[in-house]
Amino acid sequence: MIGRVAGLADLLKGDGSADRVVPPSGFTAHLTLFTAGAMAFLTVFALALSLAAGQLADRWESELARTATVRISAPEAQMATQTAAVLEVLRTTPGIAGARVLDAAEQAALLEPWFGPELPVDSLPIPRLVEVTETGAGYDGDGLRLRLAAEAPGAVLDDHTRWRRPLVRAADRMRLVGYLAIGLIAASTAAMITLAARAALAANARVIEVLRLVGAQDVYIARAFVRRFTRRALSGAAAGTVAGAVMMLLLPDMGGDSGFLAGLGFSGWGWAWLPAIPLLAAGVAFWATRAAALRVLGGLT
Amino acid sequence: MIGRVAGLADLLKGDGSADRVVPPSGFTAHLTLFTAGAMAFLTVFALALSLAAGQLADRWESELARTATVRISAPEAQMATQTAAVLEVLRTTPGIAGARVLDAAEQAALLEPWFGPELPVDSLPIPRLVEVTETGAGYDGDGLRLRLAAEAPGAVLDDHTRWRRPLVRAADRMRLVGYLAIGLIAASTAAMITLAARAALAANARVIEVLRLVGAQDVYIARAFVRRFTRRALSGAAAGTVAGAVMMLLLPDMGGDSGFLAGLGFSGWGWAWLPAIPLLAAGVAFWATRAAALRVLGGLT
Amino acid sequence: MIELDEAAYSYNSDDLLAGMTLQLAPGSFHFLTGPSGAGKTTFLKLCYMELMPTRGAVRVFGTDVRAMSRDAVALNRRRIGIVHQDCQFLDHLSVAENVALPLAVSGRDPSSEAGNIDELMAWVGLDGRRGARPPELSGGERQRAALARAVVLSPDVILADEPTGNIDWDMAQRLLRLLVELNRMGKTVLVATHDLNLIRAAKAQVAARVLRIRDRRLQSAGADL
Amino acid sequence: MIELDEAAYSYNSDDLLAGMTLQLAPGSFHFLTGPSGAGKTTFLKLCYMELMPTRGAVRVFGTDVRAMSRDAVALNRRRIGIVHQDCQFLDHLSVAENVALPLAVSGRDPSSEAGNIDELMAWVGLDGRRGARPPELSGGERQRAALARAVVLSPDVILADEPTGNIDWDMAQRLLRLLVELNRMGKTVLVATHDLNLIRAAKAQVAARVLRIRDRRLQSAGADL
Ligand SMILES: Nc1ncnc2c1ncn2[C@@H]1O[C@H](COP(=O)(O)OP(=O)(O)OP(=O)(O)O)[C@@H](O)[C@H]1O
Ligand SMILES: Nc1ncnc2c1ncn2[C@@H]1O[C@H](COP(=O)(O)OP(=O)(O)OP(=O)(O)O)[C@@H](O)[C@H]1O
Ligand SMILES: [Mg+2]
Ligand SMILES: [Mg+2]
Repeated sequence: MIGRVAGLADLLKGDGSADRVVPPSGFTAHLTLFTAGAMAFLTVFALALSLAAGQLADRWESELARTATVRISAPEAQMATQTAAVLEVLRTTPGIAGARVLDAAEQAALLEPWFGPELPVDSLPIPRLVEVTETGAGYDGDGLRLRLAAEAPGAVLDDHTRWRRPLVRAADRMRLVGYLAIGLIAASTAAMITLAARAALAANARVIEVLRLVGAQDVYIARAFVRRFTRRALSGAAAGTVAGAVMMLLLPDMGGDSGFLAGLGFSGWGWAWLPAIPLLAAGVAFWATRAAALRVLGGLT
Repeated sequence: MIGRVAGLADLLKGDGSADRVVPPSGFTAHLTLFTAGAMAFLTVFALALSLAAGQLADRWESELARTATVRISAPEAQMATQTAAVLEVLRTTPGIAGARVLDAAEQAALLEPWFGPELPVDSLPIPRLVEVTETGAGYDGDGLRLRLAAEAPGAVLDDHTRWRRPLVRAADRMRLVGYLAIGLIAASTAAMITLAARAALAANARVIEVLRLVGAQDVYIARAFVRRFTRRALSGAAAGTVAGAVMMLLLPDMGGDSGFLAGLGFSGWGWAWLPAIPLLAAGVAFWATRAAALRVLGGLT
Repeated sequence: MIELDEAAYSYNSDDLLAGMTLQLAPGSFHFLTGPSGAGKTTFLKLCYMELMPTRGAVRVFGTDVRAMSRDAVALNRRRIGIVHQDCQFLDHLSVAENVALPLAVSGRDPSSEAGNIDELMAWVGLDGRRGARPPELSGGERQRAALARAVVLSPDVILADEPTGNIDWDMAQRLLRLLVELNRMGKTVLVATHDLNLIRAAKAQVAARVLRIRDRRLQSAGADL
Repeated sequence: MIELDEAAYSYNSDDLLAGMTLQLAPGSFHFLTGPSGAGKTTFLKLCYMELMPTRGAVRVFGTDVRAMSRDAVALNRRRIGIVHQDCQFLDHLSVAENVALPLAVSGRDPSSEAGNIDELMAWVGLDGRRGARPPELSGGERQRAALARAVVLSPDVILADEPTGNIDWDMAQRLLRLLVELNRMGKTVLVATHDLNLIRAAKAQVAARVLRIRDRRLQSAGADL
């Protein structure tokens, strides 16, 4: 492994003589540089999308877990039994992590936005609220409703998750799309660099012929191409990544303060992914070109 | 315009003789096909993202417009004056489209989830609620609070938009990112096809020389290249678009029923954009190759 | 057909060719000789409009080459058959297709003239190699194919650059006879060659004028030939 | 140095060359002649391992070519100087760099041998064209540059394919003298040519053996030369 890394470093330094013998090949060079750059740029976007969507999904998911309540409206006398029945039902329902009866202060806090702080909660015939925490897998809402109706007629499941769940799903989906896009971009980059390398090799068939004629070994010829494409992919992708990162920083940072959607930018560890992009591109270029070069050379006399 | 379209159609039919004289150029061919395909595929994704984010933003935006309330807690005697004062303040606040006092039934409906349907709203000292509809531009929340504190001491602005606005912003941002990605992809495609065309022209410098030697005119030579690249871009992009569309259809259609986030798929008019992708790609390839070919040919004797 | 009027050419600052005056009359036969590097190929390139004179004028079919558009150059080249010193071919086409290339390029249908092509290939002794690719030909076969391609459009003028450089004496004489035959059909022929034996052999068959490039100038070769 | 033992070669189904037996002894001088298309270039390609015999054996420096790896072929080629009929060069390098190419390719530093290169360029009469690109050379200049490149690594064997095809008689004789000089230095030389005058001129200077390809076979040329 260390040898391989050293080999790569060696590659990037270059070898004046071997590099001169393969012509500069202007357009495949530009093409490779540009492809690597554009792909890296798009990767930054896709990565940001995935990471942001992932964070969003996680945050929403965790908020979701606390947004179902069971409301028990019953005559004072039955309140205690029905509450106990509800808690028992909830305890035995798969997908429910916990249930907790809200105390008077909490109930008052919930009502505050509507009635102001002075509402006499104790003196009102208000229902009792049970906060339900679900597990990641979630529970079967309709089944729970049926059971509650049977066990505690005054209990109503108020599933606030219903309208938030699609949000979580959407965020999850965004993340999926982002990863899919990254995979696609990586595959396209590999394919395009392979094809560009093969185009360069094909365009230089005569050069290769001359080099073989004067006694050049395959590795000598292959190395000139591999070195070139690896370096181009590395620098192109580095430029693209930097451009993408700058773009991300320049995007107006909206919604930041609410903390609810920290935004599409990278936060914390997200940035750590960026240097991987050019390195991956260089690795892809290295192997793709090497394979292409040795294959083309193997077919010659 | 019609002439131009006819010219394009003519191009795609091909001309056996002129097409044979330029060698098949395997790798640039694959490269162009693949690039066009991959780029079209990514465009489908970006387009879906943009359209879905746009719909989401619009829907959330319209829901936002109805989610601020002013709550007036005041002794029975002052209730009418303070309500009038609040309405007056709201009427003269820029960014507020309308304000409406909720009647008892509506207030009961709002409270129902918490207290059940039997809550005696009339007998409770509950505050009066004023629903505020804002204009698209929105209002200055802090300024309004100050004015309300001065005019109606019992009035509290309850801005429910606060936690939803970031969502709208996020959706808007997604849409922006999507359009940006489409722009980037289109620009990259143009650049890559131009470079591929130039690479092909450079690789065929000798062919062009021979053709000039035997008396071929520039248009004859250029046409062979332009036709080839246009056709490749068209078919590559068509394949990529179809693949992208199939992929979109295969993505699990989640969150559909809630209607809140119809999902990332295309809906209705969204599909109409798809056929534009290969046509645009072909157009880009046509002009990019034409410019490259005539430029290269102009530089020869 | 082709006229040079005090034409000069220089690749860099120094003149390679200077003060060249010549008229290629219709139906004439010229040889161009001179040591390696004298400028024979350069002279031919002036005649077929690949190079423009740096001074003086070159007129092809009556038009000054400098006044010609790129398309006019292309059209005029169809009236000039060129045997290039490097015998340039399209390696992805067969030899027969390469010979027919000027037909395709000038918008004629090569398949309708397949008979002519076959005849032409036999004339240069390549009927057995019709389907081969140019890189599969021997050096001499390539030169013969280049001659066949040069005459396929029945040009008025034939310019041949070392057409016998890679072929043996028997074949060279056969090629010479082909050129003489074309000249008898009324075509103007200019052959650049360093092979003095070929020129001597030709003089027995045709009234050829021998030009020599010496000291950057065009001279008529003396009696030493 | 190079031995053929009943070697045969065919591009398609028919044998082009058959039953070729020959030993190129160190320090020998051979000419190879035969009509255009006889297989001279093909014969040389067998010698420098570009083609493998379809029957029989070819041994280069004692090793059967079929037993050689691609790398061994490359290394052995450095001991063989090849003047290709098409004079292949790298068009993006200068002539001097092309001549020095075998040095670069075999891992030696061309700049440290700049003096040798200069001498070599002068030897083939190209000192004035050192910085030119190959396409800027005349046909004859290219052939001389190809010879310079063939000898830059001081090879044991020199194989030249029509080295005088594009050059005038004076220059051809100079080139011949260069080859004779190399032979006197102990190098094995094999020249494929169709130029019988050249062979006659050589016989006055060196004990050359003349081989001829006739009817797909290698023959010693008779007294007619
Ligand atoms: N494109 C070019 N740029 C610079 N110099 C050139 C170019 N082409 C040719 N020359 C130089 O001009 C001189 C004449 O070249 P040209 O090819 O006309 O010679 P030639 O008479 O055909 O020789 P040969 O018999 O060897 O083919 C040579 O010295 C050559 O190096
Ligand atoms: N790659 C190939 N595939 C098929 N046939 C070939 C190939 N290369 C050469 N030939 C054929 O083999 C025959 C001999 O070719 P070669 O080049 O060896 O001849 P040569 O003796 O060098 O002729 P010249 O004097 O014209 O150069 C020719 O008829 C040629 O067409
Ligand atoms: Mg010349
Ligand atoms: Mg040969």
